[in-house]
Amino acid sequence: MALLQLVDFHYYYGNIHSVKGIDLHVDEGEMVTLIGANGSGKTTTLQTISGLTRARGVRGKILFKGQEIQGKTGDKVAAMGILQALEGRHVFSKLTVEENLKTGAYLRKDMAKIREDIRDVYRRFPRLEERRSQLAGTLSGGEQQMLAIGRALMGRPKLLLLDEPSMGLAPLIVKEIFVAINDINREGTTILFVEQNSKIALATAKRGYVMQTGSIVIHDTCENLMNNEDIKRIYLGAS
Amino acid sequence: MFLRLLISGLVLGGIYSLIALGYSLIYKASGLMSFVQGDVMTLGAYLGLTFYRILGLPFVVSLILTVLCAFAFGMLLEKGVIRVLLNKNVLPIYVVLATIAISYIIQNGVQLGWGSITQYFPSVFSKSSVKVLSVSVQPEALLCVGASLVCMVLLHFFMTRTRFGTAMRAAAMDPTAAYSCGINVSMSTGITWGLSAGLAAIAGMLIGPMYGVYALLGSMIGSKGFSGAVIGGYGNMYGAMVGGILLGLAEVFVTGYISSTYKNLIAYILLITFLFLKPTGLFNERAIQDD
Amino acid sequence: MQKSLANNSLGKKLIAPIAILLALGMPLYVRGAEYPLMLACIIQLYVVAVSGLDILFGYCGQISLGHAAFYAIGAYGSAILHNNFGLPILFTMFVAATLAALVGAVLAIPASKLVFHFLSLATVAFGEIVYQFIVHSPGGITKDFNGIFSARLSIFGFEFSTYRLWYYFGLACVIVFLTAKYFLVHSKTGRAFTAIRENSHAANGMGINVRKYKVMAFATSAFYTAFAGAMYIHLVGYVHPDTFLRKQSVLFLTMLLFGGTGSLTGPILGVISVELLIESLRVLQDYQGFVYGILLLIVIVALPGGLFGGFKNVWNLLAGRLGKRRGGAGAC
Amino acid sequence: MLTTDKVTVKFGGLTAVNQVSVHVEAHRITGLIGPNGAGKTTFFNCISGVYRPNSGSVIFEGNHIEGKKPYQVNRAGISRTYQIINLFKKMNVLENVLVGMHPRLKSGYLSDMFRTPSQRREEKAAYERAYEWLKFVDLQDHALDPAGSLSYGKQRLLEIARSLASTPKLILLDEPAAGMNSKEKEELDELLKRILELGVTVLMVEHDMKLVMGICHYLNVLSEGKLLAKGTPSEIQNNPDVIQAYLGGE
Amino acid sequence: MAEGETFRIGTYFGITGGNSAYGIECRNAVRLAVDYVNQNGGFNGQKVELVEYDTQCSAEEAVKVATKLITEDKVDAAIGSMNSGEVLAAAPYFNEAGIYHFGCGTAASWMKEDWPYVFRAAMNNAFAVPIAANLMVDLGYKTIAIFNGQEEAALATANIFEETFKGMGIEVVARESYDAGDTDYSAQITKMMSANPDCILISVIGETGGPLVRQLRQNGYTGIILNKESFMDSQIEIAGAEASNYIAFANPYVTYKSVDDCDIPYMKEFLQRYLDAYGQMVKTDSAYRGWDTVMVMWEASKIAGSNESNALVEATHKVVIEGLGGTLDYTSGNREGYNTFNSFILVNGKNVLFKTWLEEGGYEAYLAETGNAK
Ligand SMILES: Nc1ncnc2c1ncn2[C@@H]1O[C@H](COP(=O)(O)OP(=O)(O)OP(=O)(O)O)[C@@H](O)[C@H]1O
Ligand SMILES: Nc1ncnc2c1ncn2[C@@H]1O[C@H](COP(=O)(O)OP(=O)(O)OP(=O)(O)O)[C@@H](O)[C@H]1O
Ligand SMILES: [Mg+2]
Ligand SMILES: [Mg+2]
Repeated sequence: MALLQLVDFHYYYGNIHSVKGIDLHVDEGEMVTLIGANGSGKTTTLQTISGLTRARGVRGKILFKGQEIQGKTGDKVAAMGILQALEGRHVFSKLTVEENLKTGAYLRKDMAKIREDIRDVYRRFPRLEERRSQLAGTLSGGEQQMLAIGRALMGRPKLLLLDEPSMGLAPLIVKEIFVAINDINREGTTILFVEQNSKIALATAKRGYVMQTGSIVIHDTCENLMNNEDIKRIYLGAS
Repeated sequence: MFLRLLISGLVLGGIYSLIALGYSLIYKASGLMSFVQGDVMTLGAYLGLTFYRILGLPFVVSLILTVLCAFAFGMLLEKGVIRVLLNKNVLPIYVVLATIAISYIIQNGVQLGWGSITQYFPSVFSKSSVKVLSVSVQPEALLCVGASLVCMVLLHFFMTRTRFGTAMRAAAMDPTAAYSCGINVSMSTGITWGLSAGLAAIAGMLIGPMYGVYALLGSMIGSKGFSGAVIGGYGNMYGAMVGGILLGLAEVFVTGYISSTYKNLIAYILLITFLFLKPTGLFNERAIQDD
Repeated sequence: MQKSLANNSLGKKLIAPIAILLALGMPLYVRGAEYPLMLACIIQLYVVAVSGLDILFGYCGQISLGHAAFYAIGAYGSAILHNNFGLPILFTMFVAATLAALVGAVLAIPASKLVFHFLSLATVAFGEIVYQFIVHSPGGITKDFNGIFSARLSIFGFEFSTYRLWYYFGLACVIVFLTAKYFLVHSKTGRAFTAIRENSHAANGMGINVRKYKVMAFATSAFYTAFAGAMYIHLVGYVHPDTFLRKQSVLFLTMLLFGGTGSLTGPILGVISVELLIESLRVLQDYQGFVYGILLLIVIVALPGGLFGGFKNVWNLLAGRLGKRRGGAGAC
Repeated sequence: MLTTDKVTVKFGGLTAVNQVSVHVEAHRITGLIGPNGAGKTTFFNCISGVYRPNSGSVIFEGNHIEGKKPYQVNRAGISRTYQIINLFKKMNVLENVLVGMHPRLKSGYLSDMFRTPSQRREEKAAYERAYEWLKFVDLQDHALDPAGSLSYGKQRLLEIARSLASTPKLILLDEPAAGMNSKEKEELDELLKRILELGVTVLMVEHDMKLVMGICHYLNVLSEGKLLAKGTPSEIQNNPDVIQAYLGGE
Repeated sequence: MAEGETFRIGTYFGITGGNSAYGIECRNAVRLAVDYVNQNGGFNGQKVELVEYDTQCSAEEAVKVATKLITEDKVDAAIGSMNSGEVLAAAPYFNEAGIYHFGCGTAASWMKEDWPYVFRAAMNNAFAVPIAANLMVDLGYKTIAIFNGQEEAALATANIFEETFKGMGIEVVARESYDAGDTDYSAQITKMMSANPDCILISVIGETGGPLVRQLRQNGYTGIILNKESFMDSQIEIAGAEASNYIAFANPYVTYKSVDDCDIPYMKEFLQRYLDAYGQMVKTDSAYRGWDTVMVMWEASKIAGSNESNALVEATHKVVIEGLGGTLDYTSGNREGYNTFNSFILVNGKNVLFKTWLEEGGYEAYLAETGNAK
């Protein structure tokens, strides 16, 4: 059974029909990517899964481990093990880097393990350790992005949702991030991520969904997608 | 005279502090500004009066009941009004205005409920005054200072050192992100409002015996408490205490050595001076993004 | 196409406000209805005051909970100038309003670095300080807690002795002030105000001297509100300092938010509805304050876009284009 | 055109920009790259007046502009976009551009309030020019939509149009391609060339190497606040320090 | 005005807001009095009908209400607020419209204006001042400190007191004030006490008296307190019986804890009537003012034999009746009813006539009790 399953899922911002009936599933232990042009509804989809959009705009089913989670508030969904690194970073600007990480582990009680995980994040992003007591709001754009991902990891999610993890990161860090994502996935966390850098996304994930103006137009393994002519032209650039 | 003034200033400051703590708490833990604290204090005084004088319950029991009622009231306020507004994504000014409307409701409501005449709140202690350095002070006043000291330390520790406190601050900064970390934002702000209402109620019960209880009891004290909170550093618990005391002393000394005509003026001049010259207050608090 | 963008004609925009005001003037055609006429006059001066606040808050995004201070400066200033120096009334009204504009500008210079919560606190403090100066005035020039009397309006010896006559004066004021407001907000200056409201950092980066424009907005707004204060004293003939407590500032803001911000019509709707509400609650006696508070709360919670926003939504719905609903006055 | 001399910015104990001297040649696209937290945005903020450098000077066309306020820098002829989109969300697209034109309009407070004939003429012309700018970035169809309702990529374009509207001599772009897909990046590439044709000089921070290497005439690399390297794209691409600190080996 | 129509009296009181306790009691008494009048023939056969409005204790509202009463409700007469500021604002409108009007505030100021249609059936503070000030002479006191509120009635009265004391050779050693809404007076009290006066005069209005006296005693002041008016039952409750000891004042009337405490028959009757109607005792003297006001108007209507405003005004100048606080006599032409009053001192919860107290050795007992012998 799929860990996460969307069935005929719609989203409306008032009268704007921004997601138009998509079906999507992520199996346990899998890594899946969702790509698509600007404004095609990727963020909306992720945020709705996490319970962060207005429940009134949602139609259709969202199942997590076969259980309906549609309509649950964000904290409940998080408590079930779905955590998200949000688009646009959303760090807690007046908390320090370390407090941000600790807040990421809000639902956990095991202090010793939490400390260990913080060290882990610092190992992945040494930059953050240098900045551990700086207020997050004063971090550079890229540093904030690292923090946002680190914070999501702190919750030890069953399903990790990442919204444009590479945005604003230097090429070197982008590579590192995706290495990290791979590691995390290998260690047993299921991952669904949205990414503009389609090349690296398709290279990292196993399966991919392509969204266009609110609908899923193609769904295939990444290998096949990379060889798809349309995808090549629009998302991978001519080269 | 100096000693006398000093002690009255400290006592008055203690009362302002207790109110200031509530304002700072709300600001720090929800990023919102409320104008209702002073009137919740009034409500607390009326509730306390009802339990203590009218129903004849022991003081401690009345205090606990009052604080519980106020806590529930604060929660209800958050759930029924503030949360609804926040969910509609309105400008924060609507929240301010809503709290002002609530303060009208309380002011007029208590008049309807308890009559508009000043109510008598019996003394808590059998002794009507104790001597502090040869100055006689009401024991309730000392209790008030003590209570605000204790609350200050507890709240400061709670907000900066505990998981829940940090979570509350996080929720105030970015509710969406807080939700995504598993924080029940609605619950945490609800508790904040409840707590600060509870604080105000304690203040109300303690000053009832000193000043009598009437509908506008809290409105002036409320504004002064607010000023104290800002002067100390809006959102900082130590700041609230120090700001409140500073204000109390300033008022009393201005009255004593200059003229009572400038008593209230000085409070607002201090406030505006701090806002213009040092908006982060004495304790240099930068609680929430506000720029 | 550009042309229609540029001039979404003043005439059209002014139709609604003027129509409303003329409707208010209905009592003019009915004999002997002094009281509604007086209300209409009060509504007119409140429209001027609240429109001023709208320039500051609705367009420039600067909150003020101390506008009663400007109202007071207008009322007391005009009365004192007229009473003590015998200057003609219309002139004293302008002088007092100009004075308030200066005070507003001086206040805005340090206040312009403050944002939302802290700004509103600073304006609260400012309001209280002005109140304190009125009730403890140097030399008792304001008669402190007693309030002062002044003459009813007269211009060039022509006395506006009845509410009916005064109504025409008020109407003229409203038209002049609203037109000026319309011109101002639909211009470079108005765009700068709005840009500051939306994002002051970006506005600064776009070459807008943010402080200068905030000062301008404060001064303009103070002028409007103070002029309304002057209208008030020369309508009623007496003011008491308690008219200028924070309650009054809140009332202005309530009226503005009730009607809807950032429009010509919003303040008018707001003023009328709040005034009528207060009037109609009067019969409740002991309960009126309580009921007023509850109604206020209900409106804030249920209709945070104000009446104008609400009407606009209904209109859009009727016109079948709710889908195109824009940011508009309501939500901001 | 723009020269910085040993610009240094400190935040408490942290030196975010350390003695950086760069030179921006007129009518060129100059790139500024470097790892995250290298100080690029801070450096931009220094030029555009958001921060005042702790030491060093910024000279634009022979005039010192360090320590000037952002609006003064803008008037001097430097305009910018932001890493985190900074539009006037509730104003419509056209109005956003009009705000951009603010420093070039002459009318004042009183002429605005009384709508004098000259003010009227100027406004009319301004609307027409603003519309031209929208055409320039291909947003004319959205002229009356609120800026906040545009998609991310279009918002970036609007930011560019808005900053062009003040007819700057130099424009600073902070990560213009962030959040764009390949196709949109190609369009951006083409837009940058057209901007250059207008006679506007460009200084740009960007992490997308394909775009940077393809279009920039000259590159400066920052790392840890210091200027690590400068040179043409091909020089930079082969600079071992840069590869190690930023690009990463293949 | 045709027979059989009603006689409409408009009222404007502060029913909500700062000093509403007073407005409410006064309105209650007016209602009571009107019922009584109606049962007893009304105004020359016309039933009296009340048109009541709340001013929220605000002068602006008072003006609006006045306009409404005059132009909309077209009342035949009006009774106005307890707050002199409101009367000051509204009375000129009634006067201009030629409407028979009574105010209930106690400040001297609004009766100084030349408003022939404006009367009062309550105490005028200015008249009470010399009587109260004389108590200082009786006690042989030489220095005094004054504490006053800023409202019209409190401030004006304090000013008259200060003048009067100066004329008597009594030195005012400290003068302090507070603003409406203040709750804590300890600094002012400290300052006054450090001037070491023989006596402290308090001139405050509304609900301030109770907490003030409480705080005075709390801060260690044990001397006699001179009050500008009677220290009412509601205030004793707040201050505490012990603290309220030795408060002296000059006033036409005092409040009582229970009907039985009162031994003036007319007053007793009124108290009983009020208690029956509202289920509680009169707590402030404002109820008395309301009752007296209606009674004076009624008497004037009887004398005039007509309910026309000018006739009523004229007739009022001939009214002499017994009010709750003694004789109400308008024949002197000053449009005031009460021109002389008694002095009292509050001892052990009872208002004792000052003269009696002195004669019966009360002062010596006081000195002994408080240890204040000089
Ligand atoms: N708050 C909102 N109100 C109205 N419409 C919105 C809102 N947020 C998003 N939309 C619209 O919903 C659609 C989907 O937006 P979404 O942010 O999910 O896209 P996306 O695929 O994540 O795009 P991007 O790649 O730019 O992040 C867009 O057309 C957008 O304009
Ligand atoms: N206000 C501040 N207080 C303290 N440190 C700051 C402040 N602003 C920036 N910094 C630090 O200065 C360094 C430079 O930041 P800057 O934003 O200039 O980086 P950047 O080169 O733009 O990075 P990115 O590519 O990630 O956007 C960062 O390490 C950041 O944490
Ligand atoms: Mg997105
Ligand atoms: Mg950057």
